[in-house]
Amino acid sequence: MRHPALLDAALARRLGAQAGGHGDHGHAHGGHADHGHAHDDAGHSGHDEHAAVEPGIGGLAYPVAVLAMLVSFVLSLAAVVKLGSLGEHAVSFESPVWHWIDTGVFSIDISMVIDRLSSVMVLIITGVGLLIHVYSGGYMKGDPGYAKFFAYLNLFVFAMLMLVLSSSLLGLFVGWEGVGLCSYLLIGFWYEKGWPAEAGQKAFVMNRIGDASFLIGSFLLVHLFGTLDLSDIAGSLAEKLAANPGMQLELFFAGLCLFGGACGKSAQIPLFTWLPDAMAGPTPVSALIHAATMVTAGVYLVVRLNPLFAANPNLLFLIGTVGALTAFVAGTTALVQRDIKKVLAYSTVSQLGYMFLALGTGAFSSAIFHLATHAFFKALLFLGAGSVIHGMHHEQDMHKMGNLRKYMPQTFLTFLVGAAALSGLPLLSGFFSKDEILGHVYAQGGGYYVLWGIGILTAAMTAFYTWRMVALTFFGPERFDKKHFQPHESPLSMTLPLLLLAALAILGGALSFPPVFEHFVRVEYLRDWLAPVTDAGTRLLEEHAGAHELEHTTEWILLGLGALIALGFAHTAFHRFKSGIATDEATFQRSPLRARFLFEAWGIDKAYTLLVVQPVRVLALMIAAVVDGTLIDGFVNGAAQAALSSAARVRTMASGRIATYGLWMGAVTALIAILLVWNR
Amino acid sequence: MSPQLLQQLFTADALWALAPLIALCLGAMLVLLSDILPGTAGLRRPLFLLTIAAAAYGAVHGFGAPEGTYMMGSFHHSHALSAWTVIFLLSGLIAFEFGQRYYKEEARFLAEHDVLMLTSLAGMVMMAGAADLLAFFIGLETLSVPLYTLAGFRRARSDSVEAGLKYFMLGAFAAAMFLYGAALVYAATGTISIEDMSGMGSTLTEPLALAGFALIVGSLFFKISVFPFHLWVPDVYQGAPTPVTAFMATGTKAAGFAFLLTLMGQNLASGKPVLPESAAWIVGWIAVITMAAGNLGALVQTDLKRMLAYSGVAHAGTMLLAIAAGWHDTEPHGAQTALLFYMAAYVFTAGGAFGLLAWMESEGGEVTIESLKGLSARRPMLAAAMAVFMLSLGGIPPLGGFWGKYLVFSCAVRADMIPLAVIGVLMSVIALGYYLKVIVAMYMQPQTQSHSAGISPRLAAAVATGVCALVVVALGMLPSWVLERLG
Amino acid sequence: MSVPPSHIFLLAALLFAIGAAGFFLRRNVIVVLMCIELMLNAANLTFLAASRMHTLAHGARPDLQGPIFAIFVIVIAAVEAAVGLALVIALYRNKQTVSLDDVADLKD
Amino acid sequence: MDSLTLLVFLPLLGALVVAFTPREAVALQRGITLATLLAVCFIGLQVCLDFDGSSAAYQHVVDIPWFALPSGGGSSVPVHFRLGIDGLSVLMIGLTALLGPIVMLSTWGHITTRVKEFMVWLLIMQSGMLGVFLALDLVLFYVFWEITLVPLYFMLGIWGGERRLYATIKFFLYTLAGSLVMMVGVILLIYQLKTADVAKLTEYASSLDSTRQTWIFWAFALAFLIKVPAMPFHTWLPDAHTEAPTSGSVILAGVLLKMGTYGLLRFCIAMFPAAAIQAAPIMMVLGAAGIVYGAFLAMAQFDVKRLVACSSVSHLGYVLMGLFAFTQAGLRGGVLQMVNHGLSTGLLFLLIGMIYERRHTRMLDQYGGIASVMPLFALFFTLAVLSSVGLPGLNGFVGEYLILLGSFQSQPWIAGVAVTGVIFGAIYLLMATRKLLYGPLVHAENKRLSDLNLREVGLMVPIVVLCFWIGFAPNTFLSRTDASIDALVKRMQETRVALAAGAHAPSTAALPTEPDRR
Amino acid sequence: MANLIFYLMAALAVVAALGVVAARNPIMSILALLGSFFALAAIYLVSGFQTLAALQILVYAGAILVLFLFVIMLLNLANETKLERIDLAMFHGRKAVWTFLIAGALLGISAFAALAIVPAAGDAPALPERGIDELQPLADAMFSRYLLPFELVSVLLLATAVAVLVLAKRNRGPLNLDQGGEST
Repeated sequence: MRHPALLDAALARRLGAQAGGHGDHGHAHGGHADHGHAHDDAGHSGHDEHAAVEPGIGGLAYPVAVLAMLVSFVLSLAAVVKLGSLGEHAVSFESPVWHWIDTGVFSIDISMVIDRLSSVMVLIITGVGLLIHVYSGGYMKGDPGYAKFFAYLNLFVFAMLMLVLSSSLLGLFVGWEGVGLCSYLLIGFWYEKGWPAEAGQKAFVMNRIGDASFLIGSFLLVHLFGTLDLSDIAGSLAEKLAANPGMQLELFFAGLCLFGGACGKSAQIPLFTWLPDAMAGPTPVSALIHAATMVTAGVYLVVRLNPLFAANPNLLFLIGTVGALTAFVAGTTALVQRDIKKVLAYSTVSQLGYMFLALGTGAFSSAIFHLATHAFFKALLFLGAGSVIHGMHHEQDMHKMGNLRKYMPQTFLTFLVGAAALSGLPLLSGFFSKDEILGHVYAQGGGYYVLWGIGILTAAMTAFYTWRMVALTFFGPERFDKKHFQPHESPLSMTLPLLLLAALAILGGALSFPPVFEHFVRVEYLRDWLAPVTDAGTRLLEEHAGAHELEHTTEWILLGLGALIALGFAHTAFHRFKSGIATDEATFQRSPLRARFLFEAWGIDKAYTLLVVQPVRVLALMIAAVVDGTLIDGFVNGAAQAALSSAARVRTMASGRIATYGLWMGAVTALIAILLVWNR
Repeated sequence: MSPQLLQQLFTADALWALAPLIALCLGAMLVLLSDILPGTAGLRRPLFLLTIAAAAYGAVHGFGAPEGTYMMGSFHHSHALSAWTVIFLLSGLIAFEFGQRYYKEEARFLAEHDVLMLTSLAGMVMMAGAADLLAFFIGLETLSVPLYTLAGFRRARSDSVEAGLKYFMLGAFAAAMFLYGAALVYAATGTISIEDMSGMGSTLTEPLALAGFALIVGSLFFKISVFPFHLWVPDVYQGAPTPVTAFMATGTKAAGFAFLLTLMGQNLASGKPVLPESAAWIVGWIAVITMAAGNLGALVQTDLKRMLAYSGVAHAGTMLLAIAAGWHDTEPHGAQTALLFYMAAYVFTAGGAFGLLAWMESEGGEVTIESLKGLSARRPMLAAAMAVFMLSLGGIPPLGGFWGKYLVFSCAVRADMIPLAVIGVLMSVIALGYYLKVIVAMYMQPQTQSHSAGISPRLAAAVATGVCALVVVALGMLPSWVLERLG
Repeated sequence: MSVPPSHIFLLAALLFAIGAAGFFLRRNVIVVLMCIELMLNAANLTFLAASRMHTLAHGARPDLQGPIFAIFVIVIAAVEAAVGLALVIALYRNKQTVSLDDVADLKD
Repeated sequence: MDSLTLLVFLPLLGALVVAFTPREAVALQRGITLATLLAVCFIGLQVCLDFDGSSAAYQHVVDIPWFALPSGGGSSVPVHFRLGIDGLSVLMIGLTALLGPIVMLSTWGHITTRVKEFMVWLLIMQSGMLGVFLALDLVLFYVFWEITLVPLYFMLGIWGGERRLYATIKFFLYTLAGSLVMMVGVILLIYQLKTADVAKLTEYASSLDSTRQTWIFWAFALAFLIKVPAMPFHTWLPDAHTEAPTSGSVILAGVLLKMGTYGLLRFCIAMFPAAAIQAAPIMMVLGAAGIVYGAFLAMAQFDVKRLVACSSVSHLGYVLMGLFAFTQAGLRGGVLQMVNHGLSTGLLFLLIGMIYERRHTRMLDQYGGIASVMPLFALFFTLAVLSSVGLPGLNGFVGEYLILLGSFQSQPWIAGVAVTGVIFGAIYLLMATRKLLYGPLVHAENKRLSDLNLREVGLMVPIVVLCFWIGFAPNTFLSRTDASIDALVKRMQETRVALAAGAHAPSTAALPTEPDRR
Repeated sequence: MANLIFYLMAALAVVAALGVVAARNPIMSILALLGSFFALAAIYLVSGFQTLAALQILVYAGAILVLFLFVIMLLNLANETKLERIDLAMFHGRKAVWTFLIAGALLGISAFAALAIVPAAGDAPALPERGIDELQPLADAMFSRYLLPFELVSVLLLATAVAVLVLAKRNRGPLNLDQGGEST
């Protein structure tokens, strides 16, 4: 692999295999079987065996699921309205309590609590969820697992709601694992192809690593607080800490362990590698689970237990660092992806990194703000990408697209909105949420300046890869094979959600404008709304480090810088790529190693395979063969062998000769006599 | 002999105490007469059974008779003796029943066979009841001489004769050892009465006495076949006619143990062991080594009879552990109770197993593991009985053998010989290794040989098998049957 | 006779050991039987020596246990000889030999 | 006749009846067996429902004198036929009774030869297992304990796979070796305390001197550890499972292994608290090691049945660890996890049996994509796997969580290692699921597989229901163990205090004292 | 004088016993055994056991040894020297070493025990004048204290007769071998 051209050829083959093999094959099982094979070079042909099934009773799945979501959304709205009407002092209300597990010392009770934080989450989950349900009806039409899909999807929403509504950390964990399960099932939804099942397994196991850490965290909390009730923990933490400063260290570990769990679920370094693979699932799943909701559960957890994290500035800095690094690594990776969903996936990881960066500064409400806006525009982008894939007959490689704006205008326009929001073009939702975060980071000073620098760099890259994607997909020459098919616009059931989400992506910034906008209009709905939840943490933080407020001039400068960078890099990218894929090819030609390094997300996944997965596999085989088979079982069988071989030796005594037998008798008799006399 | 002397010797109690012995001796003569007198040959079997029944009646009656020494110190009657006698009689009965229709060319000597068996039984009773060394020695010879002959009973077969000769040569050697030992003990103590010896204290630990006891114990070890006095066992068991083997494996062993218990003071008024205390660990280790040797020996056998012979050695080792514990057992009659139960179960188990072998042999020659394959399909009841015997021999509850094992190891534990007990129980694992081999062959492997000989219906053997199996199960479920009579 | 008892015992022990050695060494069944007789005689000698010793210790009151035992031993010796020789005859009939080397077919 | 005696003897009676049916009357034999087991199941569940969890006393006690054992100094120890239930055994009774008919129903598919014999052994097995859990007399317990060896021996040996003879003898001898050492312990204990009554023994055992306690503790523990099987003594299990017929595997995994953990709880811990406290770190390390080691073993398997067998080693490591944490949570989790393992692993073995009956191979590489042709099978298999990996909402999670929580309270570092089992468990079970159910249908034979039939679904339904029930409302089950476990924990704490007050401090000073907040 | 006889006879008995073991010809063994028995009888006599001495000669020499001789003659073994080819060779080899070790150990322990006897204090009193085993007391004891063994021995003798009959009877026609067994 010395020769650059050779390397490139190999790489291209690989990319092709990946793009094709990992193609999201959408609904077109029977009708486009020939084309499916064209990209299905891994030899998976199983899925073609099934003709599209008759809708039958399965056809009911869609209306039922959507109706359920609709009811759920309406109820959520009602709950939020009720919550809002309760006033400043009653910040939550609760369902009846279910005594789940009696541990003998304390009882783990579960109830559904809605407070200001969960109300935001609930709205996002049911709202975005509803739209995605509607969208899926069109996207999944004709799939043999149609009904199963909606069952899983509804189950997911149930688990996600359980996660955000549960009053107890363990109840939260039920949802936490529940969404993991649904994620596993949905990633592997097209299991006949093989690798989606593998991707699902990878996601589950990676999540489990985080969950193990989560469990330890929960044990520590039980040890410290004697309960798993979230509001009890959050409420009593400050008091307890004041009474017993020595628990700081234990709190640190508890927080660290829970953060470990969050890393798994929210795809942070070092556990982020499952999320790009999770794109094996149907695209609506990617939108709902792997962009808008589930992956933000980690953010939710940290905000939910914000005093625990706020109690320790070092922990916060650690979280911020992890977030920033994740944002940066994933951002660089997204720069060179060819698979449209992969770009979005790495972008999601990167944006999640932003959220953790926000958490790291103690800006809990900013994290939730970005969570919300990200849910809108990333869902929009994924659904848009889904629409593209759908229209392109499950082609995901952007190098084989181009000029699609001509064929799918609605998709194009909404996608454009999403891209603008993601890249932080001024006055769109992403602009506000991202700059709020960067502003907070800058305000912390000290080591945070470094993180801020990384954040700015990432913002630049975000703008770059977003517009590269737009340009490659919707502009430039048509690189697909027009003889075989004609890209087409998606049905209304798919475009309608796109439009609604586009609206949200544009307007989402209104949830919370930067403080400097006070001169014009004071809109800090979200921050105020969340204040009862985040106050405890903020107060703790201020005790340690004092408040950090930015001067207005600085803030203006930062805002301007953000806008400038976004616009600048968006422009550059768009111009470089609107004419075709030459720039990409140049990149890969110029320094294939670096390109490949970026393409493979800094080789982290490979490193895991090499350093963890393979050794574990080898170790398991070694244990089974050497330790178990040879040593332990060898001991057991050896005992049997020893018995047999000593039996063979004993056998020689029985020579059949009377004299020998007599000799033995005489000998032992004499021995007994001697011993008796000796021991007299 | 004056009438006074006769009256003094033969009191009613003494007569009851000696009743089994007398019955057996008389029975032996009557059977012999039936052979000689013309037209009475058909009486042989009823006479034998009657004799056993009469002796058994005497023994059972003996449970109520007062314990004590009779015949001026030759014979000691105890309830344990009655129990031992019952065991001997059962052993003889089982061997006799399985011996029906076993012999072919030797059939004309069947009356002699029965006479020898009854005489041998008389010898056993004498051994168990012996109160002095002389009475024991005579009992021993009365037991042995007929058995030598019975072992060589199929005199046209060289292996039978070899078995008889081997048994005889080594038996005579052991008898010589016993005699020399008895002489040394007598020299040291001035008495041949065991009762008298038991109170002698330090005299019993003089070198002369110790050497004597070593020789006596050596000869007893030969009879009960413990390591390394067991080497004859597989050879002789293999060569001897199988019903005789059953008899040897159960009865002879029981008699040897009965006398060992006497030497351990269990049947003496003083209750004190005659054998020196320092022998405890020696005997204990011999017991454990015996278990090992027996079980290991059995492990590699393919001939079932030889395997059972070695297994018998291992069982002797187990039983010897109770003897070894006798010095320090806090339960005065612990060893006696344990061994009686053990033997009671063993008589039916080993008797039944050997008996089944005899039955199968008469159908198709030698019984090997190979020939057992698929037995459960051919002869389900027979296989089931054999499985019961094997599991009981292995000491699996709820079968009789388990409680025997439990009681014996209880003795060892009470005597604080826990290491020996642990090693001992672990030897059972090896034992199960080969008992299971039999079950595996019968139940889990397909038939590999042709069995053309067909089934020989033998009512006596079938009944005996059934009864043995049932008793083995019953002893396991309701050990109180026996235990309460011993307690 | 004023030989100390221990000397008589010693003699008996010697005879017993020689008999035992013969039992181990010889291969002719009949000779081996004779060796057993030798051992029995050693036992008898011991019985009588012990009897004599105890008689002396009891102040010349005869201790009859020894002689009685000895008589029984002689009877038993005869019995064993008879049975043993009968077995030898049976063996000879089967194998035309009286060598113990040929009596080792039954073995492991 | 009272219900507990009936529980023990009804199956035996059934066995006797079956034994006297003609050999060819297979339907009759199956019918009688099923009826008997259903009756036992009904009685057993009734007994569990009647059980009062707020009392630590033995309930439904049956006490019939049996015989007396000589016990030194001319005294004798009466041995009784004494049965009873308390919080430690109630769940096991329920589980055993429940699994009976299920196992019976599963035999339709794979026991086609020598049906009569199998039914007899199955019934005897049921008797023996119920006896083990019910016996309140040490001797009686031991008798039942060993009896259970025999039926399984035959079930493995006659109806097992190719290497069944090796496996069956290994199983028998290995576990027997442990039992026999325990026998010496039983004898010694009874001799020392002059009683065989478990209640009295539990009361008096602490009066023994500590060396003796320790020895007897280990004599018992060895037998139980082998049966469990704990880590270095486990090698018989994969072999036995692999070769056993489905029903044998289900019994083995479902109930038989629990006899070991139950024994540890009832005898080792409850009788010898001081020795148990000293042994606790070793036991917990064994447990944690078992969790990880079993998982690694499972990862390396190609035979799905063997994989599940190895997973048993891992799962029972949890139980071992939980029991020896001596915390409320740990003990509860341990007791509950015994049931959980019985259900989920039982379910897995049933499923593997069903697919084996169709395809006659258990090699993972012979499958793939089964989910497409056997969706019901896939559903149940996934459920079983999820229950086994401890997904919240299913039974496995509650047990595992309580165990890990309890262990963490007592030995944080050991528990920390054990938590990794959560990861490894997911790895090997999901791997098996993927290789079995997912991917393309590459083997032509698999395309014609028929999905589960009504019988097969029906026999699994009760288990699945219980999985969810325990997952969502474990208190139904935990509450029955309350009083007994409270009493036990109290006893352990008192013992710990006494040990700490003694001359030498126990090595387990790290054990925390739980605040009693109830 | 009596002492001298004892030691002489003791030496004779030992030498004769060695002869039994070492003789090549079984006939020689019998003769050596006879010598040994006579020597022992003499020792019995000087030790005060005249009855036993007489029995020794009568039964042993008169009956048992004759029986041996009879069998040797019957089976025509006297010439079959090949049965034990080299008598001296049997004193070599492993088996011989073990033999000497074990027989030596038996001898050693017995000798040690015998020598450990503490002689009765003072001068030995004289033996009873009419010997220790006077016939009348012997008979009295035999028929009272030892009646049971005595009776049982009779049963044993009967059994022996039967045994010899079973073992030695020729398949066709009676073989008059069996009376030898009962000739006590």
